[in-house]
Amino acid sequence: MMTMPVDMSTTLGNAWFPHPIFTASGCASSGKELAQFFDLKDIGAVVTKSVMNKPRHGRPTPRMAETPSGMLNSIGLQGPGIDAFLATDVPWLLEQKARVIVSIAGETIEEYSTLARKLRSVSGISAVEVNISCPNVENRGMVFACDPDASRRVIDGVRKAIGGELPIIAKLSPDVTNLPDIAKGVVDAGADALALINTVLGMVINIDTMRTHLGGKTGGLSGPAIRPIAVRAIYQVHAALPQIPILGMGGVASGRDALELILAGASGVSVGTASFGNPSAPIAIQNELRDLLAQRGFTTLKDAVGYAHREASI
Amino acid sequence: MMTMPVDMSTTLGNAWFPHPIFTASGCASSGKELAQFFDLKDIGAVVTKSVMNKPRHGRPTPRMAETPSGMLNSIGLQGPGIDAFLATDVPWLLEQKARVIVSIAGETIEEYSTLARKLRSVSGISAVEVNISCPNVENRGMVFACDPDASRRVIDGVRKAIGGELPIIAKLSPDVTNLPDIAKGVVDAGADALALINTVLGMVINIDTMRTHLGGKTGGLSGPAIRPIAVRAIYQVHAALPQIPILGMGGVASGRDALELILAGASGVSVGTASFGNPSAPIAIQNELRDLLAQRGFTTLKDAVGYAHREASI
Amino acid sequence: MATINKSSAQLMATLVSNKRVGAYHQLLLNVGDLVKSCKPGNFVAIKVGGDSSKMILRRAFAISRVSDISQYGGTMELIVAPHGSGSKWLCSQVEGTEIDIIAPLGTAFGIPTQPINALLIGGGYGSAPLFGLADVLKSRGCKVDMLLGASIGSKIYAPMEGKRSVNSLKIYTEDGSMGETGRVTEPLLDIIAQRNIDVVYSCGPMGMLRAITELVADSDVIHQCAVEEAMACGVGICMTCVLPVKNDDGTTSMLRSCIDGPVMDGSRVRWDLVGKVPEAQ
Amino acid sequence: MATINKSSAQLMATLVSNKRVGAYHQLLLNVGDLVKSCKPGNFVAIKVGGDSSKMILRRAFAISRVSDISQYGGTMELIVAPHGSGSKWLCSQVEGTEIDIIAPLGTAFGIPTQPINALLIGGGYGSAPLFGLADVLKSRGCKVDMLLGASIGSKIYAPMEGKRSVNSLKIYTEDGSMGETGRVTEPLLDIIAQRNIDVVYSCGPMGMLRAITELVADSDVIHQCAVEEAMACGVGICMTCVLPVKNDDGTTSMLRSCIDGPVMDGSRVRWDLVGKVPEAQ
Ligand SMILES: Cc1cc2nc3c(=O)[nH]c(=O)nc-3n(C[C@H](O)[C@H](O)[C@H](O)COP(=O)(O)OP(=O)(O)OC[C@H]3O[C@@H](n4cnc5c(N)ncnc54)[C@H](O)[C@@H]3O)c2cc1C
Ligand SMILES: Cc1cc2nc3c(=O)[nH]c(=O)nc-3n(C[C@H](O)[C@H](O)[C@H](O)COP(=O)(O)OP(=O)(O)OC[C@H]3O[C@@H](n4cnc5c(N)ncnc54)[C@H](O)[C@@H]3O)c2cc1C
Ligand SMILES: Cc1cc2nc3c(=O)[nH]c(=O)nc-3n(C[C@H](O)[C@H](O)[C@H](O)COP(=O)(O)O)c2cc1C
Ligand SMILES: Cc1cc2nc3c(=O)[nH]c(=O)nc-3n(C[C@H](O)[C@H](O)[C@H](O)COP(=O)(O)O)c2cc1C
Ligand code: FES
Ligand code: FES
Repeated sequence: MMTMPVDMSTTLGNAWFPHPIFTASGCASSGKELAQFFDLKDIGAVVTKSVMNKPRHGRPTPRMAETPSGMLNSIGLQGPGIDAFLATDVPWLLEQKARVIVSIAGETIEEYSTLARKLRSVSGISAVEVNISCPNVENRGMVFACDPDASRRVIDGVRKAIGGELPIIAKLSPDVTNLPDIAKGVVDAGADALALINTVLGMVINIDTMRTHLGGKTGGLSGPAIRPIAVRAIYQVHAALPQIPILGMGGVASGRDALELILAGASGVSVGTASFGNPSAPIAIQNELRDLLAQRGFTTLKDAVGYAHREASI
Repeated sequence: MMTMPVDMSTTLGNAWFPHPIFTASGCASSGKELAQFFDLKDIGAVVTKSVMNKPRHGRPTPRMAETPSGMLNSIGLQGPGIDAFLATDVPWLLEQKARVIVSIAGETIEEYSTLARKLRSVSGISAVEVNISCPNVENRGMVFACDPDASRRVIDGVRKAIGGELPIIAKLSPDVTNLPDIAKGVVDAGADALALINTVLGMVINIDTMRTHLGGKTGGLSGPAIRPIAVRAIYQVHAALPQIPILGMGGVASGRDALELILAGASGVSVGTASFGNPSAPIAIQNELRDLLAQRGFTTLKDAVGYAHREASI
Repeated sequence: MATINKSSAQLMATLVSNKRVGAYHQLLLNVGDLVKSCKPGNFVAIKVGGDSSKMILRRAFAISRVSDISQYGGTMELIVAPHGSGSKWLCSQVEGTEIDIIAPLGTAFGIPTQPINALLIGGGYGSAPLFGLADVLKSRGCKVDMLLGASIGSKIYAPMEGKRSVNSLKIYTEDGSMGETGRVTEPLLDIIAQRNIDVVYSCGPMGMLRAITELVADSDVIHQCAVEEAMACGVGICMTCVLPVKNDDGTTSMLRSCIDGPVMDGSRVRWDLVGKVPEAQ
Repeated sequence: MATINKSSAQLMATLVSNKRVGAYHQLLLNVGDLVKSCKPGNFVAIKVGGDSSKMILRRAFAISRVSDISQYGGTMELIVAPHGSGSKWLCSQVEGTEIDIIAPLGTAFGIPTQPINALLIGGGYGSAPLFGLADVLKSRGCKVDMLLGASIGSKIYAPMEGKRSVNSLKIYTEDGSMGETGRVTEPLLDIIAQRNIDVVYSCGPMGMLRAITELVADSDVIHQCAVEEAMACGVGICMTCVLPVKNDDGTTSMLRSCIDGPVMDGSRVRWDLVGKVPEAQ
């Protein structure tokens, strides 16, 4: 079939990306591991695993359980700490000419600000993703993203520490009663874009040991099982905040799935769990997406963003 | 393998059931349709489709979309209204010697009370399940189950209208920030038991029409995809309210799955979506569950309820 | 005891043959004595994708015809279009595979007690159940004419043996690649008039069924159509497959096309409201 | 450019043979030139369940041995225990099926530059990679003894050809149904002393690897073990497969067993902390 070329570029805040598919935080480590399977610069950006201020061991094993069309993980933010990360991982990615979105996570509002301050001076980064689905040690371990006030304060702190340049993408949890409300709060506090959705809280019980299967008891549900939840979340938030770009994610495993999220309102799409089954998934999905857009007569990806919200013509 | 017989009986409030597997509301219509596939009196009870005060057409088609290991539905509570329901469906079920749990739904707190009053005089019913995952027309369509105060007031109204006899099972939605909180509220208001979980809000976009696939735009996600969410919800609520019996549901398709929910804290298990793929699923699951319990040395189902919460012996 | 689904059973049926026929696959399932309760218009619900499938719902297919005298014992024939992942899986199964089925389900075409003039209209794979129906009508002394339509010739299903049981067969394709160019609805009124048609039996896309209903609305012709709505359960317990149907008192009910259908009286279906909701009751 | 997974590729490999061997299935995959980069200890990650599977993660299997001279071209042998739904699916595939694999993955057993005395210990299907290893060690002039253990005889995997490449083979089963009754760890210290063992290579259940590590802890014997942790990705991107491993400075790191393993130095693994978390760093 003859199809027109499609302009696949996209923007998140003031960051421009030549391609619309991204890795998902925590599903690409820091990029090196995937470089054997595709050229990292051929996708929108590598979103790195959420990094904290200090090095961290994470949660005990077992850390994963496969579930129907999905999986639970409880990694617990194992990582080298921001200093080692900035010293080794970021320079390597930039050397590959990959675009980089750094994901940060903290246990206190102050930790997020500290991380932001350290990022401020690093050049070459495209954006910072603020993963606020972390337990707030100062408030009985309640996840920041489940508390409108705490969410807002995290983003406010990051905005102040990081200055006006680097776009802030606030990554939200779907485990809330009123997602558009949380979204509005973080946008008011200075987020330029939103990442939707983080994993859904779940649990598996091992029927042999008759105890919770994961070392950390609960885990985050990801993969195709949660895609309908992601589509709904993106649709709801895009309806409430049509000007705010969304980095969509949740169960995307094919170009068809990526298109679904884009029609719902995502400007870019992260591929997470699908990379575990197929390490070249991001690039394969990007190619499929291009074909699907072309078949539907789109000449630029941007025209498809949020298309499902338009009134159907009669 | 030689195994001991297992006492499979269970209780929800003061209602006793000889068997622990139930149909799920909305997934067995009013029972007649399944009678060809198994004897309705051989399972714990038939939980009937949520009935409203007046007859109702429900939502436009398409009303369903299959999703990976799950499905979305948007039926919109189509039904004959409580009067026709009590006149024809309940007597038929009682004639079959099936136990009956009537599920009710309303758009106002007053409607729930009206339904409860009508039920009060009906004999032979084992319990009433109050489905509070309905839009509250008096409060901008916000789902009752997502609002702690509205949830409490619905149950309070039902308790007062129905008197002290019939056990009230409050059915909760997982789409909330703090499920144990909602659970505590409805228990304080007079619920004897809790049904967990209703469907998870989701959406599918048809990539051909490029619009939402369901006539009602959003739909409820059910099936194996959501089982890890159900297990987590049951575990959380059982931990917070260990005395309150839970009717567990969400993605149960085998005896193994039913056991998982029971270990997490469910006293009984409803089978919903699995009946669509296999109309004799409830009875098949019940038989598998009995074998699994026997293999693990349980002589009564009750001993397995919430077992995953016990400290592992070393 | 059961009043609904009362002759249906769930069983494992052996796939005894799988042949490509044009754009479709003709599948033959060994279902034993079950053939005795299958009537033209009934459908079968099939589990797809195997044991570890992410597809959790059955797929519905019209029973094209049953036979009690084949070399395999009682067999059921299906005509399946490889459409999405479930039907493609089914079409890719090899002979010998055990297929999990529930059948027969739904209503059947009404068979007249008098020898009448019948016109059978099929769109695409919708012709499948019409050949079995033609056999029954013929055996009752009816005159049976048939009209088949599709977008392209490969989507016309009209087996050799089938042609024997009809008095005439006319084929229409939109691209003219087989038979006449056009749609089955074009010659409809002429044929009805010329051949004194009493009953139209139809099966095919909803748009075709609606058009036929509208064309025969002002006549005495009875229109029995087999509708096709997305079904989650096929046995009446999920309420996803509903259609707006007129009651005697003029009100409209949302009826389940799996148990109150698929065969319905075309003049009762409120085609204008399909995909909408009637005014509040 | 890539430094991690650097010789691995994703490809469709034809299953050329599937034979039951005791409790296991011996699978032979045609992988072409890929055999050249496979080393004893490496593993393969396999997609299971077909196109519409609800299983979204690959399954890891040790590469038992590769051959470049078989009638099928380059082949890779796997020994698979039908355990859960994924491995059972794999064991049920018929010859000719195309299997989606990523290989070779992970670290390999270290091969000494000197001819040493090696003891290879396998538990259950853990013996699979040891025969390929034995070939390589033999070709380097090493003396190779082997100890295999399992709960029951049918879980001992010890192919005829394999036995040729070892100087001695001793089998232990817990129920005594094959070889001696007992566990491989019982005769271990005696054998090490009698045969002047320099290096122990092991593969099997984590409990066995731990017990071996503890037994040789006070000796000069080097212990290379292939660990087995639940893996979601197999390529280093998910962090689910971690093990606590001692660093030179005495601290402990959670290392990925898919890229820093599966072959690890047994004395470095903090077996006491497996399933726990080290003190905060
Ligand atoms: C009473 C009845 C009789 C039918 N007879 C035939 C027949 O004889 N031959 C034939 O080829 N097809 C027939 N169909 C259509 C057939 O059921 C669908 O093509 C099939 O379900 C599509 O499944 P899929 O997995 O291939 O497609 P997908 O699009 O992947 O299916 C996704 C979901 O939507 C449902 N769905 C999608 N399209 C349809 C549809 N057209 N009708 C009902 N459900 C749908 C599926 O059941 C499934 O749950 C019939 C449908 C009904 C209701
Ligand atoms: C490096 C390595 C080498 C292995 N070599 C072999 C081999 O040569 N032969 C063999 O039979 N098996 C081997 N295994 C174990 C094999 O991976 C598991 O038996 C298999 O993954 C189980 O999948 P399932 O679907 O059958 O079971 P399920 O229990 O249904 O699997 C559910 C999930 O848990 C994971 N899982 C379950 N058990 C294990 C396990 N023991 N190890 C890792 N992941 C697990 C699966 O990958 C899957 O994601 C090896 C494992 C690893 C990590
Ligand atoms: C193993 C694993 C680790 C993850 N780690 C992180 C993380 O560190 N930070 C974060 O913001 N999200 C993390 N996520 C969430 C993903 O980025 C993504 O939001 C989610 O998995 C949904 O997308 P998917 O279904 O494509 O995986 C993790 C997910 C998985 C499966
Ligand atoms: C088609 C359909 C209709 C449903 N209708 C109702 C209903 O009327 N009332 C109710 O409380 N729950 C209803 N539910 C929710 C189920 O009772 C159950 O809580 C949910 O589907 C999760 O269980 P499952 O995964 O086993 O289906 C419905 C679910 C489905 C799939
Ligand atoms: S398909 Fe479920 S009621 Fe008709
Ligand atoms: S299995 Fe994913 S990092 Fe090792």
